[in-house]
Amino acid sequence: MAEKKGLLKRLAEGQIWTSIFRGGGVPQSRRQRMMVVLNSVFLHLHPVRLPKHAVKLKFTWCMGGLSFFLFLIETISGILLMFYYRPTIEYAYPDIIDLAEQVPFGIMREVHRWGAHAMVITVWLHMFRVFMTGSYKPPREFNWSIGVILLLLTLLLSFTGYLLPWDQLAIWAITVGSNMARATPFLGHEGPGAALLAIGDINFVTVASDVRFALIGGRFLGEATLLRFYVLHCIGLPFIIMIFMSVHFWRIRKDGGISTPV
Amino acid sequence: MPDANKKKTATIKPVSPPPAALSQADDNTQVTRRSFFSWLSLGWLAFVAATGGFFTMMLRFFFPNVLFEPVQTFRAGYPEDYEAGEVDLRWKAKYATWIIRNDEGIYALSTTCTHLGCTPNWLVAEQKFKCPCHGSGFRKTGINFEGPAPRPLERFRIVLADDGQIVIDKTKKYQQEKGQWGDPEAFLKV
Amino acid sequence: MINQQERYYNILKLNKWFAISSILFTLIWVLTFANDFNRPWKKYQIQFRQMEIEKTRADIATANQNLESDETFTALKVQLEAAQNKVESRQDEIKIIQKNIQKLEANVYAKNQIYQFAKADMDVAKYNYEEAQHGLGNLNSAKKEFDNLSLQAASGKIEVETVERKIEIANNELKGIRQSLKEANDAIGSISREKDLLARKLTKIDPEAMSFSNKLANIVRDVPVLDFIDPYYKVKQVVIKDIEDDMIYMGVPKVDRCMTCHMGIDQKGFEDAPQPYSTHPNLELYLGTNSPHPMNEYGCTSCHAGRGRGTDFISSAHSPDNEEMAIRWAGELNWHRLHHWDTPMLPMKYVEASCLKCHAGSIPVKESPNLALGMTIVEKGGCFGCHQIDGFESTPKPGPGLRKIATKTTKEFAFKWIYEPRSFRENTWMPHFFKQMNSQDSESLIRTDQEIHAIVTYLFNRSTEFKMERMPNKGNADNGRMLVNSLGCLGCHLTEGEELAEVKSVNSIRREHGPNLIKLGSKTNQRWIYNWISDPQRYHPATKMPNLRLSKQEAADISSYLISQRDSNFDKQIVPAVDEIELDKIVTDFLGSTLRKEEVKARLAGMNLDQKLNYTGGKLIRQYGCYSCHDIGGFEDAKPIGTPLTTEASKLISKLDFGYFHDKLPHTKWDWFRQKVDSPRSFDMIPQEDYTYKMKVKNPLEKLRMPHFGLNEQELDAIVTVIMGWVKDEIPSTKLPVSDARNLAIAAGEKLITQYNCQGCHSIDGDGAAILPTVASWLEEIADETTAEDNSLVLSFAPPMLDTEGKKVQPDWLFKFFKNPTMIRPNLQVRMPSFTMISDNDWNTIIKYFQLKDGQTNPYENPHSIAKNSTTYRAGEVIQDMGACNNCHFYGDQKPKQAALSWGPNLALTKERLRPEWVVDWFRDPQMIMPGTKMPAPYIPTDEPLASVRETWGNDVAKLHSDPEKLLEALRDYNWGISGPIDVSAIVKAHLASEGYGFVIEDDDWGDDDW
Amino acid sequence: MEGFKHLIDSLTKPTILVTFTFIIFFFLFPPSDWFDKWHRRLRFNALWGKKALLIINVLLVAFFIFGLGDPDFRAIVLKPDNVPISGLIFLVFFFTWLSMNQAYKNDELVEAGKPVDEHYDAPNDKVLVWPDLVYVEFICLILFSAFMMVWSIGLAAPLEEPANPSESPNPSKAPWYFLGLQEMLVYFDPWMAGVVLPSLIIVGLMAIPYMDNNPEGSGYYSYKDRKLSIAMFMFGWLVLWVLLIVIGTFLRGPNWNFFGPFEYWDSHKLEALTNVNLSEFIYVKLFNTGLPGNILLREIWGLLIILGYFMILPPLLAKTWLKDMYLKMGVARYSVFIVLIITALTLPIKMYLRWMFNLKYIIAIPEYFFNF
Repeated sequence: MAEKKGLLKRLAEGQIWTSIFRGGGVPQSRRQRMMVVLNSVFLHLHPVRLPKHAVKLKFTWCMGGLSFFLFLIETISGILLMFYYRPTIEYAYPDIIDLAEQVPFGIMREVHRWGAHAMVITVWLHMFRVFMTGSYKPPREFNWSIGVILLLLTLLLSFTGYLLPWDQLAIWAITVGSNMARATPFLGHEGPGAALLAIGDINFVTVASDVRFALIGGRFLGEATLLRFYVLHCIGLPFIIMIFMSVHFWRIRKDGGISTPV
Repeated sequence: MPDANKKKTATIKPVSPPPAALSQADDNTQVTRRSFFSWLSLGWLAFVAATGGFFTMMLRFFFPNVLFEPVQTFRAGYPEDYEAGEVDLRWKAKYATWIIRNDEGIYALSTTCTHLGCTPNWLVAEQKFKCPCHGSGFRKTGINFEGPAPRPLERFRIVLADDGQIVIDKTKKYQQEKGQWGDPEAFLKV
Repeated sequence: MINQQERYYNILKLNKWFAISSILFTLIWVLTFANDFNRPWKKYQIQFRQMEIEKTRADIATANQNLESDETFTALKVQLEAAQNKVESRQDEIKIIQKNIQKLEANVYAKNQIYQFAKADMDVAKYNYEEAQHGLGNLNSAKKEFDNLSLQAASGKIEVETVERKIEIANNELKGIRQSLKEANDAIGSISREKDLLARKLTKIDPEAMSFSNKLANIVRDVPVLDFIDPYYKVKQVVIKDIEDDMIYMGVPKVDRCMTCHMGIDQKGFEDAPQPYSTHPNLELYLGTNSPHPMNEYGCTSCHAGRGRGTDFISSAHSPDNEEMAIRWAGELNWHRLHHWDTPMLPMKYVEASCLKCHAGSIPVKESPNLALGMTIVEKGGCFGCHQIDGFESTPKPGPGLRKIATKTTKEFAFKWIYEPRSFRENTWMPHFFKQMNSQDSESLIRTDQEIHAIVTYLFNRSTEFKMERMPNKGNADNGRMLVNSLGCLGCHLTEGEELAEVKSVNSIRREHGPNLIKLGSKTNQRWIYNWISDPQRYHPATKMPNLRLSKQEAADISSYLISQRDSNFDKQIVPAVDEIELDKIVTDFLGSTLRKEEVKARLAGMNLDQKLNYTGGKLIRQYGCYSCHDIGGFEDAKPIGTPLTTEASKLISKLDFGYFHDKLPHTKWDWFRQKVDSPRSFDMIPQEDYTYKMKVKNPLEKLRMPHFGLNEQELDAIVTVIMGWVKDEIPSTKLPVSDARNLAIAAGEKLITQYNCQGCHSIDGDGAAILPTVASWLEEIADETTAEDNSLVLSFAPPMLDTEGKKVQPDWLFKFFKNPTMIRPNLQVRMPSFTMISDNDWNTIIKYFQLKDGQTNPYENPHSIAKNSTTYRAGEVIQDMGACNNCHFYGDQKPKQAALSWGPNLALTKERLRPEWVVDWFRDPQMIMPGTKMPAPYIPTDEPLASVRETWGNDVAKLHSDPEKLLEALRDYNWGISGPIDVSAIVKAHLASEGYGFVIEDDDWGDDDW
Repeated sequence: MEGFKHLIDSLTKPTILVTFTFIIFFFLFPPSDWFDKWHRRLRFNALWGKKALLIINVLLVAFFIFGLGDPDFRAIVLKPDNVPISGLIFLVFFFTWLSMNQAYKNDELVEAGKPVDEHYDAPNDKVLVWPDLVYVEFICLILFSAFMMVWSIGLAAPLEEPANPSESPNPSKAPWYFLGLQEMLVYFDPWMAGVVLPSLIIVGLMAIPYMDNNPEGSGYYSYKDRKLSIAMFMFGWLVLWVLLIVIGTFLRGPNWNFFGPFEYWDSHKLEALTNVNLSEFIYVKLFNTGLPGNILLREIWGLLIILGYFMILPPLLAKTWLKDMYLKMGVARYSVFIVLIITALTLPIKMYLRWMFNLKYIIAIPEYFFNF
């Protein structure tokens, strides 16, 4: 005698559901629960089983997860903003005004900006937690280094995004920030040793040929800087950070998951 | 690494022998160290060179062949166009620069007051620059002597071009309080 | 043994393949770098550098030679050596001083540091004190601290200054020792400065003149990859923010890189260099930093068009001048037209087109002769009649009014004229509508006859009454010819025996302003001519022909002369009869365009022949747009029939239908326009292999109908130039000529002056006076050849030049004169006509033109007052007496002493006519104001000793003797005192009748020396 | 009230604040047994108890609420981009407390011979990821998303006047997370503060796992076993990083002058900033001669000092004070470690040299942009 199945249950056992979610059904047995993780391309970032302290917020602070989640928030809100924002000195600023004034849910800009700040903080705190639990110790040394690179990339992402509103706050923050590159030893035109790279009357490290120029695309902050920062912010750095993130996550799994006391 | 962390996996031996197409050749070839190194190292060398080419291209790509920046350097005519002891106002409006000649040579002063960035006026009778905003006063040399201005006016880089014209480069500034006025390019000896 | 390694390929082979593919990849990278490095413009820069080096070397050589031959230079060299020796001998002394200075400087450094610290502390204390006064902190302690630190700082400063003073003294001592050396060096420096600069330049460009490290740098800076740092060879460009390239959706600031290859374009000294290196002509007008069009602000493509960002011969869209050049370019430079770019460079012959973008209001005739000629053609040929063109809204129709045609001519003449106008008058502006490419077949020819009959019938049916006055007598043709030659008719008309100018110019066309006065016998009747020239406005109120105030006898004589010639060939042409069957076809065509077939039939049946002709005539006049140029009854509100041309050259080229000529014509706008103007109907045709044409299938009403103007090559160039200038570019006001009151007045005045052909007779700023050659030939006829060759004499019989008119005459007087011209120079035969059709407003515009052109802004003049008993006036009297002004000038009705040939204006006219300031200028140097004038500068005794002046010239002159200006003013004031009748025409007439001009035949030296 | 504000203003002066921090820091985070003894004697360990958390949090909140009544404090704290930094202060304190609290707890457990809190019996103590972890994460994300939306609704992102390159705001500040670097610019030339030191920070961070060869304390919070490394990390993180950012954000005003949190940002405020270089000290003050024209001769003293600092000090330390460490780490580790450490130490050293002797540069070769 067939028990009258609920709609949900029938749906969960139907062909469509089972074809999409391998295994199908509502996971109830231990085995099924393991299979859920194993069979999902997204979830199998996780191991099937964990030490119990790894699910305790008091231990992990969830800062790594939040950092990744913030990265996703930044990606999604960033993609949305790109539909309205034009990286030119004529339009960048007015477009930002319009995001606040007329674009539906232009609040995405706030989400993006505060998310960026939050991400810097969560990444720091993640690093802090990892240090405090000694989780960088063998075999996780290399993954710690990757993490430091991710921290650097997070800062660079935030730094490049800082310029895009093209307001006073933006250009002066970037001016101060990028002026340090002038002083790069040998590669900056005001750096130690730059004057030595010269033959005869020709200086080879000048304001138009040093590392700061490569960064901002000009002798002063301008149209080219905005475009360069935009491209780096939207494509270049996300591309790189995703590669490092993949390695980071992969190594967490391969190095034995979350660190545990011996 | 603690043993506990080791995964226990069984090694399953292949049932059928592996494809043998080249295995014999592989076995029979005496891998001489020399040939091995020469081809492989040559390959890697070339590959590294090509990759180097790629990165060089990347690097060069970031330096366009022309710039679209507003002109910050300008030609200010010949030294003879300037009279000793005079403050020349002809470039004030267009390039925010005073050109002043004294007995020794010529220097270019920025017209930006060091207090809050207003533009002072040259008062011939009193021989001083006077800022209309808050009354800062500067001597002909650019040294501040009255009013709230915290430091002397800045000087611009001044050199002679090939054709003998004066070239003023506003991207390079010299500040007296940093002792930069002694720089040979802060003052054009005539 | 089982192969445990699970291998498939031989690893060595793979290694080999890896090596090979990597090497290949590396080579490809090398290729990529080479490809990027090899830019088309580099070879031009290398070549130009070589040229520059050679030129600089040559310049240095010349400068050296000049120096060596300069004696001061050699002297200075000796002086320098002596100074050097002197300084050398005092070396010990110098060393001691220098050591002392060094010590002092260390001292000053330390002291200054102490002072700086004290001062900084004082500044802080000062701030704190101020803050304390503001209520923050303890006022007393702050003040105490401030006072304390102020004292410290002050004393520190004094200490510093004391030592500084010492240093200054020591330095002065040093300076004193080296004084002579410095002086010698400075002197040599200033004398050899040019050479030094050249030598300096050479070290920058010539590797041979470089130091070793610079030579190395010279190579390194241009190697691939490193060439971003400070390359010698680089793309040059100007960015012009406010001139925009039209990118359809929006304008983008113009970027021109032409100077990347055209490197000598703004440098003097490469005038004769081959392209692309040569200097731009006329740097004072174009490109130069002080010119009105500096390169940094106008760029290149603003005028030349093309693709400014291109750095390659082809990608920058160069355009050849002609087919031959195109072939040569294709051979030498692989040139082909740049597709996908709508504004290729203008060929040099059309380049003046771009002047029109900004100078439409006032075309600089001398700088752009081609464009000016083209604009004249547009106006005379009446292009603006059929084509709407901005700026011509108020220009009157160029053709004669036809409302009273029946009194002027016959139907027969009208038929033959319309059929082929140039068979009667070769230079007529009336174009050919018939017997054109697309209407030459026999069928069309038959139709043509009927069409012209219809038009003529329509015009004559509409013709209204013109009451003609009777002539006093038949008139004297010889007399008439003399009058035509002397009165000034030739300023606007050509007469029998004159040849058309070979090279057309704006000035030559001025003489074609009105129709030729040739063979009028075949066209009209004497009575009409008599009535017409007596008062042209009575026949045609809007005519531009002025009234010459002819007496009845003069009018009769002239008409007798003009009617005397006939064109026998023209007379012989036969007018075909009206063919009603053919006519019916035309009527059917027109009716059929709006009615159904049966209705057409019914209507046709209801019309008689005259009605048919009349109906068709009206339709045809609309079809061909005759009313565009002629005033025709019934077409008062008709709209132009042609394409508007205001922005024609900005049309996309795809909008120009090349038809079957796409292979025959170069695919450019200018070639299309040229073809269209040269052979307007050709786009109805299909060209054949054997250079004949076949027709497209078209119904007669659909055929192209633009008429043929028979322009020559030069005129075609000119007209295409104008069309290419009609663009929609938006020019920012900063780049336009200043639109101030002066320029606006000049533009408005020039329009009227062109319209009424003032420059047919008058020269203004070196342009005009087209009549001058005819004055000379008239003089030759009444006197002799020598007289005719004497420029000043010809000028004295020619209409006056108006260069300084605004400064010269009082505006009130000028207005009165325009309204009612009176005699000024008594000997003149040419007559200033009465332009009765010009309104007061327009006269004022013209007056304003003259005034503002000369910088006169006051519309009224303060009367200049004089005192007859003043020294000045009396001195003036003496000067005029000694100068014998009355030899040539009337003093009221008092006749001049000399013969009529040299007569000048009546001086009684001066005070109401001339401006006092101008008169003084005039006295100072008449030749300066009016080159070639016979008026001598009045003699004033400034160079004579005072005593002799007092003796011969009297006390009054002697008083003013030291100041020549005062003396001239005295003479001027005297002139202001001369009174008497102004109109002396009766006296002059009587005198000329009895004594003639008194030409001094065969005496070249007549004139100036006697003064 | 005003008196309290003045007190805070003067306490936050960099000389006082930094010195105070330096002195107290190692008693809060004892790097060695000696410090640990005092740490406990001074009862600083109570700081990581629950009561302390409550008290300090209440004090911090009270301070902020009190501060917000002051217009100058409000102006700087409520600047939109500074809000996260206020948050950072709370977060850093909270998480420091949290980790230290757990660490002390674990230390006690270890001492008592019990397993640490994080100990688990593999594989028995394992839990399934689905649904436990996934669910917790899911809830976390939802809450965090909600928080982000509230934050975004409540606080508008800043947008100032359109960019104007000719009108620089006073002060011009880099993005807040770089303000530590900008603070270093006061004491170092840009090539050090902006390039070398940041690079060393990155390298140093990456090198931590390779420097720290102490196998203890992996996978759980602990302090006792890792005293030195945690104390050093905390110093770098809390003092050289967070503290400098807080100073740079809240306490640096116009002309990069120092302003207390309750002080008005007066752009006319002056500080005596006249400084001298070592060469001037030696030649002008000591020898009373002018500066030599030869650069090498002029700067030889500074060069010698710096060379000595970097070349002689490390081996000297290895032989003496840090002998144990040297033996434990080996040559390579020790060299890298010590160079990083003494480079980091140049910052406080230069700070104090500046404050005490107005010393600007030890080596000053502006001709080649080489100042140290």
